[in-house]
Amino acid sequence: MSAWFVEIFQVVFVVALAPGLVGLIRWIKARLQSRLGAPPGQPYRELGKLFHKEAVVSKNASWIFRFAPYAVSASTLAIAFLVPVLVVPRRLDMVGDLFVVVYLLLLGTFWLALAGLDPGSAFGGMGSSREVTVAALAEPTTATAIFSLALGAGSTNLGAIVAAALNDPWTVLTPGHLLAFAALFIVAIAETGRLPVDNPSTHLELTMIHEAMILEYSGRYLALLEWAAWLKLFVFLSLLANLFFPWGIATTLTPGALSWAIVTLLVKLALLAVVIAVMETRVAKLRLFRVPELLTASFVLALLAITSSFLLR
Amino acid sequence: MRLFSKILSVGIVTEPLDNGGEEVELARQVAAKTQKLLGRAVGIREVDAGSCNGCEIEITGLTSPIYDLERFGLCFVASPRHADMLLVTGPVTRNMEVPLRKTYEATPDPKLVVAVGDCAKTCGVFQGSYAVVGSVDAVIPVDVFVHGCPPEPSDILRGILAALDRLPPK
Amino acid sequence: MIFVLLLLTPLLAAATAALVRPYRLWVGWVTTVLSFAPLGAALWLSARVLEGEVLTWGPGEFLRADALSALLALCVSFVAALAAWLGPGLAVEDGYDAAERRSYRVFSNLFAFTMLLAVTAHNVGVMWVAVEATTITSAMLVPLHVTKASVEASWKYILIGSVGIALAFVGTVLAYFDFVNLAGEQASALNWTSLLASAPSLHREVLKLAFVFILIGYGTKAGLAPMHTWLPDAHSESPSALSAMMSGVLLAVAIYAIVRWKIVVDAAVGPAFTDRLLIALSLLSLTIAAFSLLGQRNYKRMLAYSSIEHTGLTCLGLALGPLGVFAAMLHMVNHSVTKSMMFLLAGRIQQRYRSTEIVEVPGLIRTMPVTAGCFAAGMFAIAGLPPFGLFISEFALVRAGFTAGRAWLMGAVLALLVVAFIALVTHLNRMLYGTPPKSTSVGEHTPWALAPIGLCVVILVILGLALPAPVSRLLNKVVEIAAP
Amino acid sequence: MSSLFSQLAVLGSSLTLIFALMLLWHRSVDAYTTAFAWQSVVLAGIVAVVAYFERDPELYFVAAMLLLLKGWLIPRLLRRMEGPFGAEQELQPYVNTATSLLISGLLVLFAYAVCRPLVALSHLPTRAGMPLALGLIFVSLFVIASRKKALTQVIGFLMLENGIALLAVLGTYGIPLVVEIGVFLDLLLGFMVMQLFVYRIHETFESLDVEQLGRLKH
Amino acid sequence: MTLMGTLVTGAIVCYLAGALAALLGNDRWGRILGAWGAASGAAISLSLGMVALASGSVFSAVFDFPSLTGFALRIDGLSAPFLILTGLVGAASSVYGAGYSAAYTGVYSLRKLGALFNLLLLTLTLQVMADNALTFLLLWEAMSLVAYLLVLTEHREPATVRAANWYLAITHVGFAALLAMFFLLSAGDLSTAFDTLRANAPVPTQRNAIFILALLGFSAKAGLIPLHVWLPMAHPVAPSHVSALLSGVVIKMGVYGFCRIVLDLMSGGPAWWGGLALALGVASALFGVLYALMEHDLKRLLAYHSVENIGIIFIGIGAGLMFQSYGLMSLAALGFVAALYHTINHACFKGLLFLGAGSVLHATHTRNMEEMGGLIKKMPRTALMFLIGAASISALPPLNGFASEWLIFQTLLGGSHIPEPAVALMIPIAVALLALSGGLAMACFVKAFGITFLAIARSPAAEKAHEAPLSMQAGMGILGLACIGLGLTPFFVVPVLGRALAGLDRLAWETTVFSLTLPLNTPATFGSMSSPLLAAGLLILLGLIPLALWVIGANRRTRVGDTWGCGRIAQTPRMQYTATAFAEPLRRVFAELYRPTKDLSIDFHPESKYFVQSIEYQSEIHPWFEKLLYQPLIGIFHRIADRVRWIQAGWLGLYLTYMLVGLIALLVLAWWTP
Repeated sequence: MSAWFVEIFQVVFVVALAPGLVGLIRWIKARLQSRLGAPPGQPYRELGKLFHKEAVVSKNASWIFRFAPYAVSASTLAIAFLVPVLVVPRRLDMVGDLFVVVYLLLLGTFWLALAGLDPGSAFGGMGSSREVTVAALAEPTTATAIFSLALGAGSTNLGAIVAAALNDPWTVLTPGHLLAFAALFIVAIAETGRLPVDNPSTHLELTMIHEAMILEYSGRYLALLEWAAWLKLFVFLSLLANLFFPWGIATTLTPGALSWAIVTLLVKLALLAVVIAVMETRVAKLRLFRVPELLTASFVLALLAITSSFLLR
Repeated sequence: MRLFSKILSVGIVTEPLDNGGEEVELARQVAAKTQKLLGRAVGIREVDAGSCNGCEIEITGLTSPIYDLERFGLCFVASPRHADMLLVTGPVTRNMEVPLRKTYEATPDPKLVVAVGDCAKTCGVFQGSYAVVGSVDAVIPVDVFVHGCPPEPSDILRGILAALDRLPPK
Repeated sequence: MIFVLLLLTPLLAAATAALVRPYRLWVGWVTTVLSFAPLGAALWLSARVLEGEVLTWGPGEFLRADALSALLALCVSFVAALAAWLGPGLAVEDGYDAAERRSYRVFSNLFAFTMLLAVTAHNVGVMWVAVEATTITSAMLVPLHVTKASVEASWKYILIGSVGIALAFVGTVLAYFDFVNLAGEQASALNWTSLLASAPSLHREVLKLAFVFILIGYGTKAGLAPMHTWLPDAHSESPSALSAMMSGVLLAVAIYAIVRWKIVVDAAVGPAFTDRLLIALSLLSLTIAAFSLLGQRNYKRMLAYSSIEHTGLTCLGLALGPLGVFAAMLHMVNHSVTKSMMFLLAGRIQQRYRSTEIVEVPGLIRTMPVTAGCFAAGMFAIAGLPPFGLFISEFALVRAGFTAGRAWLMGAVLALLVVAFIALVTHLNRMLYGTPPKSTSVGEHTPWALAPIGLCVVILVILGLALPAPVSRLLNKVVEIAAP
Repeated sequence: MSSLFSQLAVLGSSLTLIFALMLLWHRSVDAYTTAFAWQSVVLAGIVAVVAYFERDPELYFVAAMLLLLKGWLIPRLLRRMEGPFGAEQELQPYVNTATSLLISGLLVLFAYAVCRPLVALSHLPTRAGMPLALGLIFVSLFVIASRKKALTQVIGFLMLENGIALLAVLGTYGIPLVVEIGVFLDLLLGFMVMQLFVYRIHETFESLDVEQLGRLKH
Repeated sequence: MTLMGTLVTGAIVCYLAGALAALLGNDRWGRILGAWGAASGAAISLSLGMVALASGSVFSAVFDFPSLTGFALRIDGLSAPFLILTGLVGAASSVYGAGYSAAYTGVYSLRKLGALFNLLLLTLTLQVMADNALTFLLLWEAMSLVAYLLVLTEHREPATVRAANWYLAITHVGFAALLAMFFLLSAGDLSTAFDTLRANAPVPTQRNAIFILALLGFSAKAGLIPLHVWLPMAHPVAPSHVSALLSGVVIKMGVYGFCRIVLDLMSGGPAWWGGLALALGVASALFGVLYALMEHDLKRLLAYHSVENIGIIFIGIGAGLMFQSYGLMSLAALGFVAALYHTINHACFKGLLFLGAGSVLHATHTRNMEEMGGLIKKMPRTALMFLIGAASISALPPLNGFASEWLIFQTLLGGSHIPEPAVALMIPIAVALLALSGGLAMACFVKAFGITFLAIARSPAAEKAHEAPLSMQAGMGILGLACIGLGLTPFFVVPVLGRALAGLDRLAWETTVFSLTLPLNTPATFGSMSSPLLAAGLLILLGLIPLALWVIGANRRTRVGDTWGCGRIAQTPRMQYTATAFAEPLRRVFAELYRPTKDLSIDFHPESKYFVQSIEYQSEIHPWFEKLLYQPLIGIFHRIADRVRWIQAGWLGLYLTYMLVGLIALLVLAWWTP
């Protein structure tokens, strides 16, 4: 099977399944709340509806507002290309490593935050302000966690890290690795706007982060942004899954390996979805000014991870 | 842990579909309609144009586990930009006239308006008050009125159904 | 002939001014023209000295001029000419009455004469007499306008100056005592050359004692701390032209006296001793001057403290070996030109703003743009910025220090220089910019008076960019004398 | 012979020092002038003694000059100044009398210490007076520093000059005549200028108290 | 004459001619010709650097002036990158300045401005060529002085004079340190050629002193914490094209000098050298951006970001030094290359941002962001350029800031090869803080761009804004292109810089191979990144998304309406989020550090306290360093000065006592001195 075909396939796979994952999380949450809930396929329907609605744009907004959805989704898609989801090693490993992924995330945040400010609405500004705050505070944790992973693998290349974990499965159980996982998990929560950092289903403007920024969007723009956000969640979760529990990921390009990879990935994601849903049911949203405490905690975890990696190396 | 044991013990309380009853029947129809017309995903923006909040209490009931609006693909959204339908309650007061109109303008097409409660239609006991402009349809085009003071959640669902019915096919 | 021109013309000028009554403006111009004669003589003298001559005159070689004398004579006569040109007594609107003008013309010329005599006298006793006489002649001029402040300043000046110089005489007597005890009494005993010739056999302990007194004595006139206290008062209260002469060359003449004695004492005791004393006093001067500059509120006093700082630097250079002596002498020349120019400019500013407080002279750059420009250039120069001569000499001085292995000392000096620099520049900017008071008129009133100032700036820049060969040769000859 | 010379020199030196110390316990300017005049006379006497023993005609001349100038002319001028400012007294010096005397004693001791190499080096019979001369210089300096009236300071300064002259005479039997004449001239001029300024101070400040001279600061 | 000799002469002639033209010409022609002189001189400087890099040859010349024998110039691999950045930023800001300075006509002296601008470029160009300490120091002082006078351009503003004072004071402290440093280094003889100095080996204690002095002296110029205070004062008040030069080039001379001394003349030192530089770099990076966040003066904000970026550069150098001391030469080279790369990049994007800020200032006559807004519609090209700059400085891929910051991250990761526990702790913290400052920089530039250019105008001035004239746009365009170009070509830039460094005599990494392959393969092979591919990918995706939308037949109707504000009557500028509000969460997070003072005053209606007439909220940040370091320091100095003032108490008796005491003291001292 052509290597390039696999690259494309991965992206299509990710893009296609991303709304489903969100739907799954929502469905599990509904069940946990003793509700029937919408079926897991609901996000696809929402996208379909949004694509067929008109878009209303504020008269104060500039081209930034219209361009941002494309920029955000492009950068998120680029991440989808770079993250190993099904196969390692990959051709695209050389294009970017884990740092590139992190900075692409920042690129998306940058555009989205600008778009939030563009129409001049107070909500948008508030959302942007909070979003960049959270993004900035999550940065050190991400970098430190990456560092600790890179220490183990000798590279910041995602493929190399996953491959290293595959070669020596026991590294996964080292304290450094586990702590780094915890740290990155918190970052993922923060970056993807899940509870307790942000409530994806809130209706109160004053408690919003991500939602506040896109409050002004409608129609296809909203669809793109929502999809990009879901994509981000999917990519983040599969990254977590593959970095720390790489079993099942394909190392050859045979159809069998690939299908096995798909299956294991889906299982891992489902497990993570359950974890997230349970957690979101369990905890309430934090006050905005307590979010830094959470992120600091994650930073400490990451630092501990790196220290133990150094010491136990 | 206690939370989880509670979740397990309660189970799903949403009224099952095969339970009969008017609401469920309605719901089924709504589900079918929304699927057809809006891809079975409708964002609802609630606008309180001056109600006594009785209607709001009932509307809130729609999101409870019992009625669980979400299972039909309906959900309340935070911005009219995200909405497909406006749920307007109460008589339109002077202060809420412009906001109501603005909300209507802010909602992208295609869109629906459901006016909930007697006040929305007749202004109820507030009729003739110096602070009241008039009924909702005096300000924005209304697709469906839902009667009742306040209407029951099932009535509201019926109203939504009626509105979806009126949506011109795309 | 040279000596006649050098010494008698000032006396002639003084006599003219004293005898013509009532005072007329032409007298001022005559004395001004006459003041160029010493300058010419000093130039001539320097030319002769550069050819390797040592000029002497009079019974028992009463006057003697070597390179060191020539250098000082040049400075003194230049500044004296400048002060004559820009001092009171030439124009109607200078704000002085006839008696004051005459007094200025008489005593400034006598002052110049005493300084020239001090640097050309062969006999260190006569040199002392001349230096003492500078105190008298200049003290007469400090309260040209009698005010409480100027009387106070002059009393402090004359008392401290006289006491100090008396102590220098104690030193002279002690050195003479030493000499007489070894070589017997003779008429030429206090002649500098005889002292130097017999120095190696002189008694060390006594000479050391003598040098302490001499350093304290002449150091008082030079403005070395802790004997500097008269200097800010006298410099700030006297007429600007006199301040220019005092700060520009009187200090240099006192340093000259110290150098003369240092040569003798070094020959007997070795340079380590004098170096240590000089370093101690100059470091104290630098410290006091730098921090006084920081809190200064009066720009003429600021200039005076800067003179203390530069005296300190010059004396420091003297203690740093031949390179240091070269730097010190260059520094002295640069300082003469700069500081006399600065005091003359300060006089212009004072005349316009009627105040010597820094905060009361804002917006200089708008009211008197050319004066402000020259003032800024001068301030940059005394703060030690390129492309002015003082930068080069300070640079050379620091270099001498590092070459002499005194890195820590130089570190301290650099730090103090930075403090002084910051103070000076801050004060300068406070004066240059801002909004001038409404009552202050705008424009340069007497532009012709800026010509000599411009000349000073040019000289400074030349000294900063390219040290002319004759100057450096003269300085090298001085170094040969002062640090053999 | 030589011991008599030496005795006389030391006696004279001690006398000059005592006259200087008189400045510290007297309060009236009149007394100061008298002390100075007597000190100058003693100084002239010492010079004359040296001239006699050394048979140096130059020194006779110097002695005469001293007597004329410092023993007669300057005290006369000083007395004339006392006319207008007679009431000015040294009432409250910066340092009180007892402390002043103590400090003076210390200064004289210090002078002895400093003079050790001088005395060791010299073989003149007058050498024993040199520390006293230096002591006189120090004490005069202290007087100038610690007294408040301009006139007192002038007298202190004149005593300082006396001390130097004494040092010169004791150490070297006088300095070369050229210098000596210059010094006299300077002294006279200097005194005149100081006198002028004393008048000016009195005119401007209506007092001779130098404490008033305190406006120029920092 | 060789090609390089011709170029050097050409550059000098151009600058001098430009200065002369500016001095002699009238307002209009002097301004234009002066700018031409500067621009052509800068272009020659740029080509000079490129020639030096491309040919790898060394230019060397000694000039003898009457007083100054041995004015020595030499161009080598280390000079070349700095020549390039001088040329780039110089050319752009001269072109820009031609239009920008027109606003000064009749207000401030254009002649002075034009002439000094040319002179500054001249000194900057020559500075990196200096081949002995004397030349270096003279040019250094000349450069500082010219820059000082340029800062003073708008001298009628009190803030300008204050800033100039600070600048001159700190730069002079630095100069004193450098003077001492060079004297120690050259054992007193400043005209010793650098080549001879390389061969000399000072004793270790002296080496340490030299290092400390060099760090002090050069960090004063570069604006490293704690000597950074002059930057946020001086950069805002200077004319914007001068600010661009100050921030883009002048402070880089500190980096250059540090590299010249520590990498070249005294190659190799103990590990703590690197550690110290690294720690200072990290502190600067973090504090710089933290204070930038709280700034609402657009140019001050940019100036604080210069502190941040200088910190990042010093992180690279410090890490490199540390590796060098442990013998990890290829990692050391990576660190130095990364630092140099970031130096050039920062020059480009900070130059661009200052020019952009200048255009905004030109259009609105205010530097206060709270009075801007909506400018993207009035001045779209400026906005685009500022956006490029903002994205670059926020290290967003695929622009140039990202490329160099990525390299610095890779360098730091190399720290894992050092077995010291101290290093093991230091490096991760450095990584984390660097990442934090990167994230905060992004936040800060969202604020800077968003509040300035987006939404609706917050003041009448902003409403009346207009696009900058063509010359100013051109100036920004040059740097904008440079940002993009440098971002896309790390595969080319990195090996070239590596070779340039390898050309230095004492560096032992000649063997290090910097491969020229398409992806940026670093020598340590820690990670890989290819910004051209990334850029291409992003562009393709940007094209594909609309295509996909078209394929699925998405609704393409767009209706323009009011901004949604919960149905309020009308939107006014006061309803927008302000810069203060935007930064508020971060201020609360870092409140311990900022220690803001709050002042809330509410005016109630006289009749009832339920009616509020006005609410005033004021909150101020006192920069920590000014409060805790400089103010006490200044306080101490002033206290000493006050004490010293009492020496001159106006009391004659006291003065005479000083003499007596001085005499006695010296007599005692003489006693003890042989």
